[in-house]
Amino acid sequence: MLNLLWLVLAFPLAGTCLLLAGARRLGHRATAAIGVGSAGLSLLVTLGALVSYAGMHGEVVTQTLYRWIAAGNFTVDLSLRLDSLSAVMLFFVTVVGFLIHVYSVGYMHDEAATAYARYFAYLNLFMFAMLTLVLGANLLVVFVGWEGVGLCSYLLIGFYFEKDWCAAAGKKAFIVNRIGDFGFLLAIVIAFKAFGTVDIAGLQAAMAADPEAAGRWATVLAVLLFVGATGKSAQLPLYVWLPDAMAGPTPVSALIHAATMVTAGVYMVARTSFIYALSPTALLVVAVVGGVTAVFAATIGLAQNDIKKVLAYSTVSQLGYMFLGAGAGAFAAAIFHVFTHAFFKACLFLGAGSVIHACGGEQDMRKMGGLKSHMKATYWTFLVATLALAGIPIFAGFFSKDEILAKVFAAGVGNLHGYGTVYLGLWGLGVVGAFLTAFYMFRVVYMTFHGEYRGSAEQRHHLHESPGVMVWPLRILAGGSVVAGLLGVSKAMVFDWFDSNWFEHLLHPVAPAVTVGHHVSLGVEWGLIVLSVGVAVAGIWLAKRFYFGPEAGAVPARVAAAWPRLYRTVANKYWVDEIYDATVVDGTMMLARGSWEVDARVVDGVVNGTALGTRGSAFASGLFDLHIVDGLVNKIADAYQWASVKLRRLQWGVVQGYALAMVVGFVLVLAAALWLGHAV
Amino acid sequence: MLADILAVLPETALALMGMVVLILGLAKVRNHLAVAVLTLGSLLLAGVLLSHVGRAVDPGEHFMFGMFVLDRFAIYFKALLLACSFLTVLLSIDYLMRHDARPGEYLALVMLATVGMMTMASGVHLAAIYVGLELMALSTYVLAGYFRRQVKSHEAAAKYFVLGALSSGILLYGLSLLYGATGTLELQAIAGRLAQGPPSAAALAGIGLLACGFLFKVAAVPFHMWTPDVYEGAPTPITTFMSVGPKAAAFAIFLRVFDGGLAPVAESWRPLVWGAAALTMVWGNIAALTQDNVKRMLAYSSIAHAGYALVGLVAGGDAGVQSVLLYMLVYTVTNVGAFGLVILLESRGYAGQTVQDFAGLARKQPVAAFGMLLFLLSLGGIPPTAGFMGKLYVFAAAIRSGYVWLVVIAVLMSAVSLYYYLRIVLQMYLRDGEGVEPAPMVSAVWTERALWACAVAVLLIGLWPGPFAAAAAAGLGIMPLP
Amino acid sequence: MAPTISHFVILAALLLGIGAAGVLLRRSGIAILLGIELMLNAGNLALVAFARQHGNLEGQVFVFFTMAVAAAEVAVGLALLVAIYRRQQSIDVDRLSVMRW
Amino acid sequence: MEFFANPLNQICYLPLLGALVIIFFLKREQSKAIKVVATVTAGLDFVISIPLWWRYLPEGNAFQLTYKASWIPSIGSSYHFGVDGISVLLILLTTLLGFIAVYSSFSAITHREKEYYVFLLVLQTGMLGVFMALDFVLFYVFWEVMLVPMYFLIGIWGGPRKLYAAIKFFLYTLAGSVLMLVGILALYFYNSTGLGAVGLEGLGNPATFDVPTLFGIAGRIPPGLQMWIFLAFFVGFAIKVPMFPFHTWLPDAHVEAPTAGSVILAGVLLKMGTYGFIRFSLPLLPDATQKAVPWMVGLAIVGIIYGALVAMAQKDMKKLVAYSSVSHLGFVMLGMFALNPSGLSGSVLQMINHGLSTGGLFLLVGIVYERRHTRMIADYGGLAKVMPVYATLFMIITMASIGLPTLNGFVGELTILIGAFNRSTWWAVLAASGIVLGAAYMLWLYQRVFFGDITHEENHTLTDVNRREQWTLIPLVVLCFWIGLYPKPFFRIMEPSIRRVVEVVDPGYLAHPRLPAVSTVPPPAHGR
Repeated sequence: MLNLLWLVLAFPLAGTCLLLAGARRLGHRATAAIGVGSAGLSLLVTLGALVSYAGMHGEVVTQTLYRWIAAGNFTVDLSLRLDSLSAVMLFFVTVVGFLIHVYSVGYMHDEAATAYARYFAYLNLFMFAMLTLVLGANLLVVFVGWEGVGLCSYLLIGFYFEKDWCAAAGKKAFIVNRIGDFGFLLAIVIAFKAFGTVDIAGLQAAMAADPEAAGRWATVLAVLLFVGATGKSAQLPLYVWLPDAMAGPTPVSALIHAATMVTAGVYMVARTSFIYALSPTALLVVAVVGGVTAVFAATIGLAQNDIKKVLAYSTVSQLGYMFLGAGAGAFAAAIFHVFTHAFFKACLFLGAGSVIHACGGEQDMRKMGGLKSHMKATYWTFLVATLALAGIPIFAGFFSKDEILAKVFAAGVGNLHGYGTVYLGLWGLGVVGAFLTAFYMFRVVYMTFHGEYRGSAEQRHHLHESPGVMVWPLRILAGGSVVAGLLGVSKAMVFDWFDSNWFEHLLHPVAPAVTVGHHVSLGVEWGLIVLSVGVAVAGIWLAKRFYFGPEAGAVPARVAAAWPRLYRTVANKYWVDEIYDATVVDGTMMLARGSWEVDARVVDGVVNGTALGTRGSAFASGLFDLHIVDGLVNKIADAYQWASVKLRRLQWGVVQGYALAMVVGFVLVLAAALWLGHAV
Repeated sequence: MLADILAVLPETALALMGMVVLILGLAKVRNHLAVAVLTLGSLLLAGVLLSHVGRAVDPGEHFMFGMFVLDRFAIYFKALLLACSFLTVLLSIDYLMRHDARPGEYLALVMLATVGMMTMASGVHLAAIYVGLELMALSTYVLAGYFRRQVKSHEAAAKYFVLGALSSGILLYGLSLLYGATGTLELQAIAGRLAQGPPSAAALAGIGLLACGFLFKVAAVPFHMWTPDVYEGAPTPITTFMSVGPKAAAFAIFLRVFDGGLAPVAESWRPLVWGAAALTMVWGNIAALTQDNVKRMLAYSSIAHAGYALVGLVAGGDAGVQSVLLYMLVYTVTNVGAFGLVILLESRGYAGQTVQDFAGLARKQPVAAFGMLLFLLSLGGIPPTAGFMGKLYVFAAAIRSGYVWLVVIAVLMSAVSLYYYLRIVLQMYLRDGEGVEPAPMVSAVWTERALWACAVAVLLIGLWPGPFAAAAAAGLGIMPLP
Repeated sequence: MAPTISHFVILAALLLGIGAAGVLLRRSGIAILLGIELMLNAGNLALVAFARQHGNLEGQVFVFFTMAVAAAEVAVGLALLVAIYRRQQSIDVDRLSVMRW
Repeated sequence: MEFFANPLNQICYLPLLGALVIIFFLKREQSKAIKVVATVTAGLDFVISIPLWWRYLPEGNAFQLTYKASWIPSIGSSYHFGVDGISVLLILLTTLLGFIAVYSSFSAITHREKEYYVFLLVLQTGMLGVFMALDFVLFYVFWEVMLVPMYFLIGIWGGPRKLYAAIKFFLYTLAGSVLMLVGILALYFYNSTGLGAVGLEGLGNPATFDVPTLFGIAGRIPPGLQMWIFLAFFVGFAIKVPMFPFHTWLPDAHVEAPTAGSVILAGVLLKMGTYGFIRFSLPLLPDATQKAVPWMVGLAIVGIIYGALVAMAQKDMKKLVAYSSVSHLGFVMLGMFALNPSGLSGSVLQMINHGLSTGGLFLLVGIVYERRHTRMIADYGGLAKVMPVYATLFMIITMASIGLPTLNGFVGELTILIGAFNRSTWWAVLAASGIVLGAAYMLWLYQRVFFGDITHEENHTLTDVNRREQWTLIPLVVLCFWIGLYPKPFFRIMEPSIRRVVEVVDPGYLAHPRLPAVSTVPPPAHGR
């Protein structure tokens, strides 16, 4: 079964080609069949592969398709790698991916046939790219997938390309990602320069073989890789594209911008954990960026009214948690959170999608409310996912987030790499983040499902529960949001009577945690658990107080009035976009225009001058082009013109004038001859 | 004695035939074409004789009391000069017909000029050289003013005469000074004397003035000023003739005297010629940039080409001489072609005077236009035309002698020159001619034949330069130094 | 004292200069012709003088040639002048400036 | 007649033959016949050039399929043709693009067709000759021959400012190449008799212009002289490439040239500069090359970033693409002057890539230009709705040109970066930043042209690409994917030739490469 691994990639790719080729002819039904079918088949193959992989004990299976590049001594194979880490990713990517394909069948049904086909083609292409990313056995293949998913998100965000802002959002996403990829690419190049290979296993071996070089390069490599991760996983300072990415169709947001693609960064960090393990600095950077992002994004989430925007910022914040965990050396915990997050965040987005679907495309929560009565299934699934995200026990999010916080705390008290205080501070941030998360998520729940409906009348009578093809994925994902956490129940919870953290054991061979000898006692762990739960509950209570009941929304209004500047700053996302536009974007464009001026005037000027007679050629071609007869050009060209005319003027037609010139010539030559002769 | 007569047989024959033609002309022979054909025949005859005589006599030997040699250098140039005259006559026939002028004197003068030039080619004695030079000059003065009806023609003749005479006066004085310094007029002997010690002031002055005289004849700056006016004013076939024949002959004596007789004091004249060459290339090309009259433009371009040839002269040595010889051949076929096309166009009702007259030629006369393109590219030195090979040899020779900067000037200027050559191309091809349709055609079969010959030669030399280069190489060893 | 070679040379040079001046300064075509003749004769004089100095005849022989040449030049020159005069009733060379630039 | 038995001669002169047929046997009016003859000739030329792919044996001699005949014995110049791995690839590229150029002009060129196709075919002969010539004089002849038809292509069938562009193109390139000639001559005489007045006596070998023979003396040329010759070559080649700051002829020529002209110009002519460097400058003048590296790389990097920035500011599609070429060729030069195998092979591959992707872009721009007669970006917008297939093709080529993995551009840029990195970190960093900019301006172009609402009424009625247009593009797309997914055969063909270059330029390198010789460590697993 395992040697059919490539089929996992092949099916979605085939789907893409079919759909693109047949975009004109295929109807809705056929399109859906192909699109969903290919995803389903790849899911089946995956399950098969995983079953047969479970038979073996965490070995690494690689499958080399062919030698891709061989330039000089730079050789790269196109090869796939299945180990426990990629297995986990493979599993939930295919599962969630399949579900979202199904969901899309219903959600996109109103699109025109060609657009429908295009949509599924892109979605399949995304599956292909994402799976390549996951299965890549060397950094370059990973990079292929990495860029591929970027392309797909570009295409899908800009799916409604008639709307300028959608297209712009797509472009923004791609370019910001490119900036991150720039780091990744450099990392690959450096890796090859330093260790002569980009193969992950090979790299690991080489670094083990040559600790001295490994130590020298680890930090650079790790940081550069992390730059790539910040781009893809929307961390500070490159997170700006993700909220805009919500311009795409909601299922896309669920799949790409919540469940899978954005977690690629975390995956990549875990994938290369052996590098990070060697570099305390890099780990610290990861942790700090993660922690800060977690809180930063959460605060923005507080004041958003677009339901998808809230979810987007919450995604950014959760990704922050994952990096925080990774930065604390707990790669397994990070991946665990990726895993659980995939389910409940996908569930939330799809739920939001279902809501938007019902409200006829309305995304502003201020125009919603009281939907609970109209769409039961959506409400309950949404609520479950929210609880999971808020970190309420027995729901998935609780286990994973708590795991991360515990590890960070441990790193703090254990004074990991001597940065203990920093880690403790980050742990504090994490707790605050947890509080905020609970708050803004329940704010969403209350504003959307409770209270009175605030939309227009005709919207109201249009309200309805979504069709089964959309609801069933919700139910399944909600189920996932409950049970997924049980895979990683930490020791403390079960009073250590069996060592249950299956997830950590699973990943240990590929991404061993960077741990400190010091272990926090059970008591402390329980303390932490209680604390985080308490924080979450507090958040929920506050949200209820603000947004539930008769005078819902009054309190926040008062708060906003009390601190207007603060409120505006948060509501406007700290004006980060504006700042970027003012500095980076405008700066570049100014530079561009500047160099264009230079090119047109100066460089070309000199050239035209020396290339002779710009003006001459202009007059030969009968046109006096401003662009030519301009600035420097003019001067030099005229110089030649001038010389030519002057020389002609010497020819003034009177024979005795010529004679005079000749005689002068004689005299000069004579003088020269005598002088030279004696010089010799 | 017999050998002497044998050696000068071609010249003699040509001179005699010239007389015959002259008389025929005076005798008011109606059939002009016959006269012309007779001229062509006699030129051919001279060529045939030349080839036989050339084989017969010993190249090292001096004839006519040490005035005259028939080494391969001389033979090469004589053949070239005969070719020039032949082509000129071909070009002239239709022209003469059109202006129904009596061809007798005209053709006779061309032949006599040819005799003069041939004498120059093989003169090794300053007297012989001077006389040949004057014979050529006098004939061309008259030819330049041959068409009495045209103002410009007169003016051209007068200017040419005055300045030419002035230069020949200077030249003569230079000769005399050289004679004074060395006590002989024989180049070989002069070389011997000069080799003995550093040159005296008189010798230097003589050399300087000699250089002036020659530079005038090859139309090099600063003695070029007659060229544009005379070329413009003279009848176009004569312009053609002047631009190739006399120039080639002048280069023959230039080489013979400076690289032969004056070789021992090369160091004293080389810088002079270096400067002249550079100045000529720059001046000629830049002044040509803004010329609208095609004949004037070509005049300046021929000045510039003299500059390139001078580069070969500066380079000196066997390679230098060879390169000049080849360049003269290349330049001849190309320039005759270019001027020939101007004549052709004149004959076909275009004015053929200003650049604009060429507008849209590609549509109206594709073949002619293509021919012009070919010749212009060759003038500009773009492969695969003869012009490129000529320049290649010249530049190679110069670099071999280490005159790199002179070559750099030369190549840059040849790039510049492309600009004004392209102006014509541009008119022919890139402009859709809004000009008038051609007037009823005058038959110009002879002109066309000449042009075909030139075109073939240009391509042939460009693609297969080997044999021609070999022929030019045969011109080495102009002056066995004692 | 007997005239030495240098006297002759100087005289010749003077002649040359005068001739050149004539060519340059005089308007009339005839005068220009005269100037040219002077220059040629300067050459002749020098040749003869040098021939005497070197005691060989080459120079003197050459002089005969140049005389013939000079004669021919005058002939051509006069012919041209006549033609020009016929055309524009003057032999003022300044009038000859149709072609320029 | 064994002259025409040689495949190279056949490939080189077949187009010329076609041109002659058109000149002599077809009338101006028979436009159909002319097109047929031209297309058949170009197509056939491509077909007969394909066997080179396997008739050239990488492990064989340096130059293969050679044909040598005496040409100008007096100066030791012979008619010498031959190919190595590098030129084989470029020849194939040339014949392919030549065919596409002819095939794509059917509807674009409506007047003076006869001359047009004649010039196009002559041009192709010239280009092929440049890549085949192994004798300096012969090389120079072809090098300049090719200027003339290009001049006409731009000047007759070009846009509004065609005359200016044509003259600029011609004079500019010519000025460069004549200086190159001086360099060639200096080299020639150093090998034989020496340069008199500058007091440099030569090696006294028999005078020859034969390139392989001259390779033999590469090591023995004194550094000073090498520097000068390198400069002379540099002017000639750098203008052709074009490297910053010699690039300004390019936008004009590109913008004014007809579509096919731009395709050939971008696809092949620019490669002649880079080819010149790798064929002559590097192997003949190793010391000078080594010394020049910082300067060359500096210019290359400036070109990369500057070109990208200027491209970003363009309002004219063709100008934008033209400046992107400046940027891409900066990459090629960077890789080349990394002077190590991966850098060089990357740069050669990138030559091909640039030919394909930029050629494709010009074709695409030409397609809409034919329909709307404007190249202004502002005149389009929302095309994705009316021309979906076109939009897709454009997207693919765009991605190829900004180096998306699985497409050709990526492989080239990556190998170049690897190579550059082996010499200096900062080169690679700066160059890589060019990639980001590349994405920026290309995507911005794509967005402005294809996305948003249709703002101009005329665009509502635009028809999508027809079958002929599709077939001009499909080969390019296929190749883009091929190189992107399986570039190995390309590398295999060029490998030995490049190795030879490196052996001369940087002998130490291959002996003990600056890389740790760690080959890919077999992963600890049983691959199944």
